Amino acid sequence: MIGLSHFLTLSAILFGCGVATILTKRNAIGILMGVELVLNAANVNLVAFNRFSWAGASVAEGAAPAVDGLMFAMFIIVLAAAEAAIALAIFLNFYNHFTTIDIERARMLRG
Amino acid sequence: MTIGLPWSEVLTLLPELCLLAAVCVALIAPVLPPLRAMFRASHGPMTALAVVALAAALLSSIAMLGGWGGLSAPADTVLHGMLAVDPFALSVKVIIYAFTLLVVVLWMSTTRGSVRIADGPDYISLVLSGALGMSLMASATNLLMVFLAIEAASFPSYALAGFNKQTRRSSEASLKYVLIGAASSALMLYGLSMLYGYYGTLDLIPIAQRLAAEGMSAGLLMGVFGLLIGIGFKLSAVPIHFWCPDVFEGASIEITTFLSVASKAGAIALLVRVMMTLGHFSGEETRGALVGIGSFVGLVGVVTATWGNLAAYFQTNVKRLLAYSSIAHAGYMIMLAGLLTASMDNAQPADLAYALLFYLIVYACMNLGAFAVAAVVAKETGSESLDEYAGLGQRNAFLAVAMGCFLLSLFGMPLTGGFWGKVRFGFEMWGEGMWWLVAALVVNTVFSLYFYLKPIIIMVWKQPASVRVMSVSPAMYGVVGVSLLGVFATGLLPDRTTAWAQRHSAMVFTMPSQSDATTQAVAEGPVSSRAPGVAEVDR
Amino acid sequence: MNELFVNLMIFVPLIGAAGCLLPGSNPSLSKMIAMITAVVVLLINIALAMAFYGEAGGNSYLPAGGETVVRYITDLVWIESVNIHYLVGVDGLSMPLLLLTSILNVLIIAAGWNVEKQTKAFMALYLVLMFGMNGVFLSLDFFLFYVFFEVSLLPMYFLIGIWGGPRKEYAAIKFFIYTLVGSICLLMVMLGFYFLVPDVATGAAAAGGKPSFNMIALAADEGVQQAFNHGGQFWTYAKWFFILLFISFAIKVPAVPFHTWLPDAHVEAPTPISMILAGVLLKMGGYALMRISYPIFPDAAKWAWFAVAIVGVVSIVYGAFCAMAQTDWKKLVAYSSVSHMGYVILGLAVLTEAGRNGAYFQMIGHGISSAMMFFLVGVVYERAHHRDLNRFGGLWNTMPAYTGLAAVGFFAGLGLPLLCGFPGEVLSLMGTFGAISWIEAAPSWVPMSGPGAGTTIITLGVLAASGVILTAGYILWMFQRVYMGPARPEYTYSGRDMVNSREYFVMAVLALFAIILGVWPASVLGMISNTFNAIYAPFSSLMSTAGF
Amino acid sequence: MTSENLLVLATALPAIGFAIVILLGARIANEKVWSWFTVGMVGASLVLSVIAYVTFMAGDGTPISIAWNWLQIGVNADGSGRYLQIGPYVDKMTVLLFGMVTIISTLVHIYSIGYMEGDPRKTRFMAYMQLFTFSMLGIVLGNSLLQLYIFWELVGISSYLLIGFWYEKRGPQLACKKAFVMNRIGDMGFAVGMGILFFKCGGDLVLRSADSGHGIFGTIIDRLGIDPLNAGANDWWLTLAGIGLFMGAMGKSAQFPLQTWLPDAMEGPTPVSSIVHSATMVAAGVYLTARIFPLLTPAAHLFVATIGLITLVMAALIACVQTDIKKVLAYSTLSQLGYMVLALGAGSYTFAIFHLVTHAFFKCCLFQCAGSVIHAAHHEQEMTKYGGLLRKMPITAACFAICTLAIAGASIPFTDLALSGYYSKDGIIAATVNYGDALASHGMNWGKVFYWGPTIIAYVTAFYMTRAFVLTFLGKPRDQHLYDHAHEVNWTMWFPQVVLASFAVFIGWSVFSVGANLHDTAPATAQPFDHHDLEHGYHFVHASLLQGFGWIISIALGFFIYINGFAITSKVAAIPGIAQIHWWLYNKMGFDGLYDIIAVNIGKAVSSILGAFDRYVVDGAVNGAAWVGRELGFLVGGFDYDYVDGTVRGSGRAALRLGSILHRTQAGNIRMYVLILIVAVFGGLAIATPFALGWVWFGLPSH
Repeated sequence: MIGLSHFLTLSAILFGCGVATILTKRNAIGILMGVELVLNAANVNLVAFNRFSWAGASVAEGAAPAVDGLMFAMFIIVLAAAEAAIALAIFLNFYNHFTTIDIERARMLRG
Repeated sequence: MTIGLPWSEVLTLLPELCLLAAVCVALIAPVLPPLRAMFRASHGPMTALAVVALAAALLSSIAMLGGWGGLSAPADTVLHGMLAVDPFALSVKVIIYAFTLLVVVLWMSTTRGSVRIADGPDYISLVLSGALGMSLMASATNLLMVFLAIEAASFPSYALAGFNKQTRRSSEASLKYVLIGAASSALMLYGLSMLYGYYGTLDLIPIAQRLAAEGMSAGLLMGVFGLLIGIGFKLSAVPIHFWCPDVFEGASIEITTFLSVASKAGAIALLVRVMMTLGHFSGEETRGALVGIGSFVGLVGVVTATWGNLAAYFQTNVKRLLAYSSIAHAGYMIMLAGLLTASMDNAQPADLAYALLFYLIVYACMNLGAFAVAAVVAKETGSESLDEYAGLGQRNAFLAVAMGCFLLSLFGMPLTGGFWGKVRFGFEMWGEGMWWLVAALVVNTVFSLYFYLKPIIIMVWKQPASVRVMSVSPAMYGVVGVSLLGVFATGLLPDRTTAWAQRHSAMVFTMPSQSDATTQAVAEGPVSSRAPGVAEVDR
Repeated sequence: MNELFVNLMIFVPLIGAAGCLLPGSNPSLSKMIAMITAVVVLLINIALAMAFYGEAGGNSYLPAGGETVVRYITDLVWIESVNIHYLVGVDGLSMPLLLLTSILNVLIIAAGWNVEKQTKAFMALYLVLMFGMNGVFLSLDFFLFYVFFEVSLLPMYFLIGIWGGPRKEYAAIKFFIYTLVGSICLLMVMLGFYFLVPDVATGAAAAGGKPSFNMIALAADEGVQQAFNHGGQFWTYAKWFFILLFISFAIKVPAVPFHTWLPDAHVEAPTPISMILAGVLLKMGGYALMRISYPIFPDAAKWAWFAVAIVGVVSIVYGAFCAMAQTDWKKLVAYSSVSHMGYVILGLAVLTEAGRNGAYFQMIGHGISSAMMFFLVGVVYERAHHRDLNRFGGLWNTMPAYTGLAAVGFFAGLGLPLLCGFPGEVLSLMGTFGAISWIEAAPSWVPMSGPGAGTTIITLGVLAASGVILTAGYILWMFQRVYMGPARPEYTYSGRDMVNSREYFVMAVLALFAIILGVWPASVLGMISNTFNAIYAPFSSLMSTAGF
Repeated sequence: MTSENLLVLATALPAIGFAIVILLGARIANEKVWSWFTVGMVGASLVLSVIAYVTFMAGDGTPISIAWNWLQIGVNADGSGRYLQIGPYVDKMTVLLFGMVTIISTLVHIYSIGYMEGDPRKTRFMAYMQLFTFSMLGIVLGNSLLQLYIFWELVGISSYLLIGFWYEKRGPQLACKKAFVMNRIGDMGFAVGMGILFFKCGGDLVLRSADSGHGIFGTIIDRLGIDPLNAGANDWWLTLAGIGLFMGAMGKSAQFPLQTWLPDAMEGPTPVSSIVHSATMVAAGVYLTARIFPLLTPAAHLFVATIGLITLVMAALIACVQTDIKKVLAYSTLSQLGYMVLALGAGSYTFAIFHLVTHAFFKCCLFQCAGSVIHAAHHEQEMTKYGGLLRKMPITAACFAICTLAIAGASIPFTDLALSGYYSKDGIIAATVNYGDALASHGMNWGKVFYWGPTIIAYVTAFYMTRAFVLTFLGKPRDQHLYDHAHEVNWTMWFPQVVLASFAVFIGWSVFSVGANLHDTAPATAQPFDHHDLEHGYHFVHASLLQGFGWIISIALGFFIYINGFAITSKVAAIPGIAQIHWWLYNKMGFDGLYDIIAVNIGKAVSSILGAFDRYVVDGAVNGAAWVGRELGFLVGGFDYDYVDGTVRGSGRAALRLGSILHRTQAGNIRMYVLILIVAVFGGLAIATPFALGWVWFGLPSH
């Protein structure tokens, strides 16, 4: 039986992959993808918690199933898209100036 | 399942609605054929729109604070516990709106040239929506709302940091900003999901209650920590501060000004709300955990302030210098926020919030003033280097004296508002027995002297390349004058401001009652309202 | 009327400063405005002094129980939330220093008459400084005092930094940072007052249980004393506060080892600013010790007497040795200030009436003599453009009248009787010996108490007295190198380079005061004695057993 | 007018004269007018003093002490002030010394007119002399230790100004400084002694007679119940106070080991030497010791006597080999002062002061004669260049001769008729005999040195004075050029000499009862004055000095050795052994060199070490703290911005390497930023855990 712990493990693996991607990529889009992985780890967490821990609790009380976690996940997905849009626009702008999106090149501002 | 929308509560969001309306107008109006020509002609109409919207938001917040025109601050959280429109939040909003208003004036009178007229509507809508997000941060009492507010404040900021598409620095700044912002928000979300997993609710108040009742565990800590990371990013707390100097340097100066105060005001309000709520519900059993969190936050504040002050030593760019200064000031404020739960017997932590409000007012005044002078100098000389301040006293004595006053106020010289801000902090820290925070405050003040004096030294002693008199527009005199007035009004006669802050530092810690929700034809109360012990929380 | 005068003393300089900065004023007008302001303040001060000492009882005014010696009080609530008052007034402790300040102001503006660079700003800053100095001596609220203490700091910083010598920035920053560290110590004490005073203070003195910064009330209040000494533990609050205050004021005085800002500041400062720095600003430290530290923390003062006395003695001897090592004339005079102010610290430390009187007189006397010495150096420096003692010689022949006045000034610094340097030194020395009695009889927590007190005190006294030898050594060596020897052509001045009547005026007035104070020391001591008696009531039981 | 008012006026007159002359300067009159003006002022003082003398002596001789409040030390409970007081104190000694000082001062003023002829700063010189006279009279008039101290310093400064009068030359520059500083060493002791008495006597430093119940003596003897002569171990402070005060006297009277300034002080103009450094100021130490006589404990007495003995022996020996005429006289002065101090130590208050008076006249005269010779010899002071001047300067030679006899203690054998020095000096020796024998009777046999010493030195005194006289006035001229130009001085110079010489002859005669009058002021514990009471001592004197032949032997010896100049002595001085002693004595026993090493060099070394310490360590610590702060900022922040101090520059680079990791933190690299962020998140979690779980807590319980 697949339970909460499996999902949490999955999310932990996703989180680790995401962090590793953020840390290792030089390409800005790569980093963005790492961020998305971490976000999805959070999503998995939220949905899994909702399903396994809390939805049942309210059902047991005779109420409709709680959907807080699911709602949160929805918002995260939407906002992640918006974030990607802004980030990509910024990367484009960066590319216009530096003809690359290698973040190692972004070293004018320092000190 | 339907969730009812309590319309009377929506009215409490009047300031935000004003901004929202203005954003919509700014986005739609310029494409309407009858108005297109007008908006193409100059920045004037757009600026006017922004000013009107901000003024309306400001007035409505003030009205709600003062109970004018039938408006009032509700006694509970609103919108099913999503937002708290309490005096504290409203006060922070007043600060944010007034400040944004002045920033718009500053932009209009100095750096508007960097924004093409065609981009004006986008620019204004970004600024206004940024202000909207920041004001939501001040109100958020639900983790989902916290997340939304932070992102709502961040996205426009990312765009604004890179708004000046012509400069490489600007693009680099926005790149750094967005990447670090995205990473930190992702980390925050992971933490928030943990919190949800523990408590099954996203509302802060029940979370605080449960935490007080059940105590802390290492896993839960990850959740709290994630929340702190999200806020810390906006506050540029060490070690998530790296974006701050780079973005401040790269972005246009009015954006820097905006970010340095409004964004931090929202973030510190959020932090204070979180800490206060935790502190408010603490029980005897779990005091230790809260004290631990508070001490940790205080420690972060100390490190942030120290880092900011020391790193500012070698800056030669005025915006960078002020960026580090703002990091340091964020550090002081974080120190006080930590105090909210750090003390063993904080019987009335609400008494402490007024010190923060006071500080925010002063900080807004002096930072606005310093940036305004910097903007004028940058406009006149075309450079943001500190060397351009050489002989400023001879080029424009008013600017030089004003800049001196702002810097000394930032340092904390008596007779200026900055002094009272720090003294209030000191009073409260000492009063809570947190002597090490007092010591850190004092030591940091001493550290900071050096770099605040440096521009003064340059202004007074360095021989300028040219002694051409700097001309300043009346509007800028107005902005600088208002800031100066603020600095000295809070410095010479701090009583009025203190009293104002004390009157308006109250927060609500109650969820909307079941009956309120049912009158709005709600089938079920919000999820969070089922949390135990809600009804008798206010002690 | 007199209340108005007190306030005018503070605010007239500010009006003058604004006048100097008015767009229409030119350099010469600003000088006139500054001079008129200084003279007006002096006249107000004289009127105030005449009223104060002429009033019923006048000099022999002794307060009844609970009544304060301070008169012409203006008490306005300034910052209600912290109960800070705008509380100003005069008593015998502030009056002589005020008079000294007012007199020096006139002379210093005369001395700065030839400032060419940015005259308007110079005069305006000087007037702001005057505002700060008068405020320090008149304020009776601790916070107000602190504010004026700071206010006097900033103009000084710019006056040194803009009109100073080659290393002016270094000196100015050093001055600023040092005194600022002192202010921060002060601030911490203020924080402590804020929390401790309301806890236990009862009755009117503590203003209905609210925190009070009223220095007079704090000193008199029993509850406050209990609060500061609470707990029975060794490190009472009073001790911490006393130490913090002492550091703060010792920096200002300056006492070794907090003195190193002084030589630099003096060397780089322009002559008029050196004069006011040595003449008045150093006195703010001593004044503050007398006004705040000792009356409010009598027990801590007794506990700390030995350490403070050591600081005083070390300052005397160490300052004198350092002065002897200098080849820069101004630096020599600067170190002599360290040495001379050591007598102030010593006189205060020993907690005897004679010591206290000596310390106070020394402040006034040193105010005159050091200002004069710096002016004497400045007169030559303006002509010779260097201050290297080894390159001078023969000035007695080329500038005989100037040298005559110089002899008065430097011999006053040397502590020659019948000049202003002597009474202070001898009184604080006598006071030091006088301390034997109370220390012998003191409880065991007082350091060095018991039968061995005599040896300790005599050792201290001998060390302090040895200062007179060193002082004679460096002053006379300097006098020899500068004034004696055959006339030299490079120091022979004629025409416009001759010492002018403005300079003679300044020197002559200072010399006159040096002689008056030396011949008639009661002029100052009579002004302060009753105030001391009242303010130092906490020590009086201590002293009565000793017969002093 | 009562005598104290007269004396106050007499004291004030020279001060007024000084002020007038200095303030008006040469502007309104020439130096001649000013000179006679100053003579007039001091002459008026003299007249007033004489009137006061007569008035006082006509009275019953009760001392008058008037105390004026001067220096407030505190407030009594009733609001009245407590003061240190000053004011006039008049007894027979005061009026006598007033007469002496004013007479000598007047004569020296007159003498100076001639001596300083042609000096461009003559007016200033006369003004200084006025200042000195004022200060000296102030000492004599003083009723309290404080007043003594005040004028003590003032005579010091007048002495400084006068010695350094010819400040163009290096010698006077150094000598005046040395004089003042060495005096200050003594003054330090004075101040300490005063301080000890101050606290023991309840702040009252006024000298009043013991039976009045007030003042120092009254307090100590009556109130504290301590008899100085029987002071016990608990009263060690009294001994200390006495020795401290006596240190002041040692400085002023140039007693061993503070004697070296006096010979150097001869660099001043000779009139200065004649009044300041022989007759009056240096005797002030003796005067002070006499005034505090009742306070001296036996231990202090012994200390005083020892110092006096050492000084008188040492100075006399050195005087024997000096060739500078003023130096001879200076050492002679030292030696005579040693006699007085020894007398005080031995308890003979009267003879000490008596000798002070007689010595003042003949020594002043000797110096004036020497000055005349120097004047005539165009400022040549070396006796090696003199010889045979008797023929050229008969008056001067006669005066010198009389005074030489006086100092030698000459008397007509087997009679009691003699010159003044005989009375006082023989009295001193007689008193020391009593003292030495008293010591011996307490088992201290070495105490006899206290009378053998002065007795032998009495011979030596006559010898070296004869030597000076013979070398100067007799024999063949050793410098023909000098001799040819020598001439008798004008009347302003010889007239004072003659007056002084006549005083030197008769001032000791009992008909003038100087000694008897002085003895009336003596404290009860002092040794007697009467011959009969000192019978034992006088027996010894008469025996040892061969009933008055002692001076004849010495004088004859001196005459025969030196009549041919240095012919004999140069041979003797070449003998190995003696040569070294001669060299040692000639170089003043090496004290100058010793002090140069000990005091001056070490003092300068200490000051330069402390100066450097201040510069580099104390200040360096401050700069170092600033440096640390800046380096910290550098590590955290970024590029070095060098402002406060250039010293940082070099070390900045080293710090760069050290802090490269932290430095790189803000290197603009996003990956680094993110890395730090992530690391901090996990690290922060690790740190935060113990806090949050309540394991660690930083706060203090609030009170």
